[in-house]
Amino acid sequence: MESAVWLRDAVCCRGGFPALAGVDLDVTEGEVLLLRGPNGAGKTTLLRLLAGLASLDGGRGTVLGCDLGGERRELRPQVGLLGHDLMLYEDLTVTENLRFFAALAGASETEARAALERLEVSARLREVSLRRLSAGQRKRIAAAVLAVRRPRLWLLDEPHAGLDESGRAAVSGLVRDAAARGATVLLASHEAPAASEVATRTVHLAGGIVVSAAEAAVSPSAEARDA
Amino acid sequence: MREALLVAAKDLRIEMRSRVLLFQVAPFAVATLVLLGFALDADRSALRNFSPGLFWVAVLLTALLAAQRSVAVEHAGRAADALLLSGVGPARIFAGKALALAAQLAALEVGLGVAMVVLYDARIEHFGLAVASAAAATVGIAAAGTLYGVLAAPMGVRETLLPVMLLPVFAPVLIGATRAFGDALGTAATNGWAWFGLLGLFALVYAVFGALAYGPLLEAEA
Amino acid sequence: MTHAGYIAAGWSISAALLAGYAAMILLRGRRLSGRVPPRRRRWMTAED
Amino acid sequence: MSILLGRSPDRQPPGAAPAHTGSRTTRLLGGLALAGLVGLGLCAFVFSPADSRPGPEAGARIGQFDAVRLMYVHVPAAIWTYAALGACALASAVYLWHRGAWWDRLAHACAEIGVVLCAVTLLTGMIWGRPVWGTWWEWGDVRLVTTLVLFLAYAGYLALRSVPGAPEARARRSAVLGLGGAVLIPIVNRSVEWWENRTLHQQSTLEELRIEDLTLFTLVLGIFVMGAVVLWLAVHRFRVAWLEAEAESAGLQAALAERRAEAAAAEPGAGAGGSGP
Repeated sequence: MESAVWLRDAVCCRGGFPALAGVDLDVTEGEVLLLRGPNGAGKTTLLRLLAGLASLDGGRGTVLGCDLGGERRELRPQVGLLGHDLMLYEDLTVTENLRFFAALAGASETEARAALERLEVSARLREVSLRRLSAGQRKRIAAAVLAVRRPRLWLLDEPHAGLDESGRAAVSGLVRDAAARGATVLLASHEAPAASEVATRTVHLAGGIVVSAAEAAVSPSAEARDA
Repeated sequence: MREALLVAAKDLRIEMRSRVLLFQVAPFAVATLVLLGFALDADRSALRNFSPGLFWVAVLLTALLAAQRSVAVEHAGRAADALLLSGVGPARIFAGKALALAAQLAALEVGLGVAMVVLYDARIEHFGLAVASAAAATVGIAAAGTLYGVLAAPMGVRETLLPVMLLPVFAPVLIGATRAFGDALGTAATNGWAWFGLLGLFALVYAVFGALAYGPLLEAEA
Repeated sequence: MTHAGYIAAGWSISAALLAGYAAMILLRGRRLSGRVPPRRRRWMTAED
Repeated sequence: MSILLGRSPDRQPPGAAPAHTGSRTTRLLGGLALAGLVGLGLCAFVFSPADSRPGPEAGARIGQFDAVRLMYVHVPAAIWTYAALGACALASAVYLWHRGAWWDRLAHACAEIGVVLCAVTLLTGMIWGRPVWGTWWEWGDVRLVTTLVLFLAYAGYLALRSVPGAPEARARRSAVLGLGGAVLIPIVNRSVEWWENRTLHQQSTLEELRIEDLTLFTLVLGIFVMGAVVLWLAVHRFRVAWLEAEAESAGLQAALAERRAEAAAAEPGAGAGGSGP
């Protein structure tokens, strides 16, 4: 199977601090990988590195066939990142945000609307500026933007944090859909039950390196793929 | 081009919603004009004679704030990352942001122009020259402002660093635009169209330079 | 000599600026050398 | 003296890395520059004549008189200011093209030297202008004003460089700014022509002085001597920049080792934990 992520001794600094201190990681295409580790382990930096938003300060790496040294510009449009910062415009309404990013991604208006439906964003909220939404509601919008862009690699940083039951279910559903379409998913999460039910494998990070990689004991989607 | 227009429209829409320029920057610009009037002792003929220079000083100070705002819009909530991930070419992002900034500056200049006529008793004798040189200057200011704005963007010292870097670059614009307006307002005997040429050259140079340099800068931020 | 004061001022200010700057560079070089392992204290491969 | 020559109390075994930025080359260069400075001083104050020639009225003498001796600093400093800042812009351009850390450091060294020389140029210019033009500062003179603008622009460049951050990101930003500042250099020259009717500056100082042979010789000597000084400064400054980067990366290596130790401490626990609860 094609390799989606290939990192060897990857070092990545944030503000002079080596957040990643030599990560080795292999992810094959179609995997749903759960990243675990204590706060400050380097999960967020790893996801930003894989999104092409942080530069590699040591080691080597390839993501979706793009070299992290010189081909990050080719990589980025194929990657979707849902982070702590939602990367949306606070002053625009929900629809305007979605329409803008859909237009840049070449997606249609219908797809944008479908994504909002999928994330169960009520029609009442759609013409409201983002500033007036709660954190959980905003996260749904960010997830909808992600869905519209249909990336090949999904990088989710604590996607369940701050969401209510239906929001968690919607995000988990989104991840399953993506995996079913053959996309690769990396998600960092402390919320073990919600995350591990979709994950096929778990990787532990600590002190900026991968300390252990284990197959998930039982995983429905892994069985489905192996079959 | 379509993407550049999308980015520009997005910036203008954000301004329409937030009204930061209208309610914060525009009053600042007018207040600057008023203070400059106080500084010159409200001598009517002196004010009229200096009106081109005072006008452009006010415009440049205003442009600093507008450029900062244009960058701040992208950095709140890391929307700049989303633009990067969208795969839009950096030259197009630059064009879009500069276009939006130019449009906002043009609107501010119209307001300031009216204030100048009212407060300083300025008389616009050559309207075409005034509009043309203002347009050229605005494009130059917007291009330089967008480029240097992103230079200072990611650091915690944006408010202090941006003026230090940008104001020296604005110096030729101030000289050229003041002289061109001097001709247009009949306060200086120079060839205003020649200065318009200089402003156009500046605009062209910084537009091309900005379009080329924006990519490495965005990469540097990532 | 005409303008002796100006000439003295001009030359001495220039000398002071350049000498001060030179001294600053040298001192900084020495201080930094201590923080860099000797192996990496090379500017070009073929320096004396 | 020994500081200027870069000679250190080094008692190290041969081949060991020096604890300073000097080398045989720079000592030679420094010696040459010092000898040149002595020669320049002699030429400027002893051998070369004051600028004085018959005026339009009989018996009257006009000219800069002894103030011309300031030119032997001012003109070389001005020339090397533009050379250094031009070199900074060039190195910045090459950096944006090829991404070599070498070019980034060169640009930094050149900019800093250029700013110092620019200060020398402006100060000597003002000190010369006071007796000759009768004013410290002349707004009508474009070369003066634009040199000041250039000074401010590259002071801004140094301000940007002083902001801490990831070395590569800083290098890219600085390169763009260094190149952008160079756009001002041609505008300097253009505006001199444009504002000609308002300028006090001589079309060319060399022409106006109605150069005596020795005056010209001293001026050219000044340019060469200043060149040696600038080269000496540039070599040392470049090496300091190099050391700065190395010190930074040495600090990074230490942080990296610390970080890995943190990971090693965490490993047993995480390994035993397996996947999930």
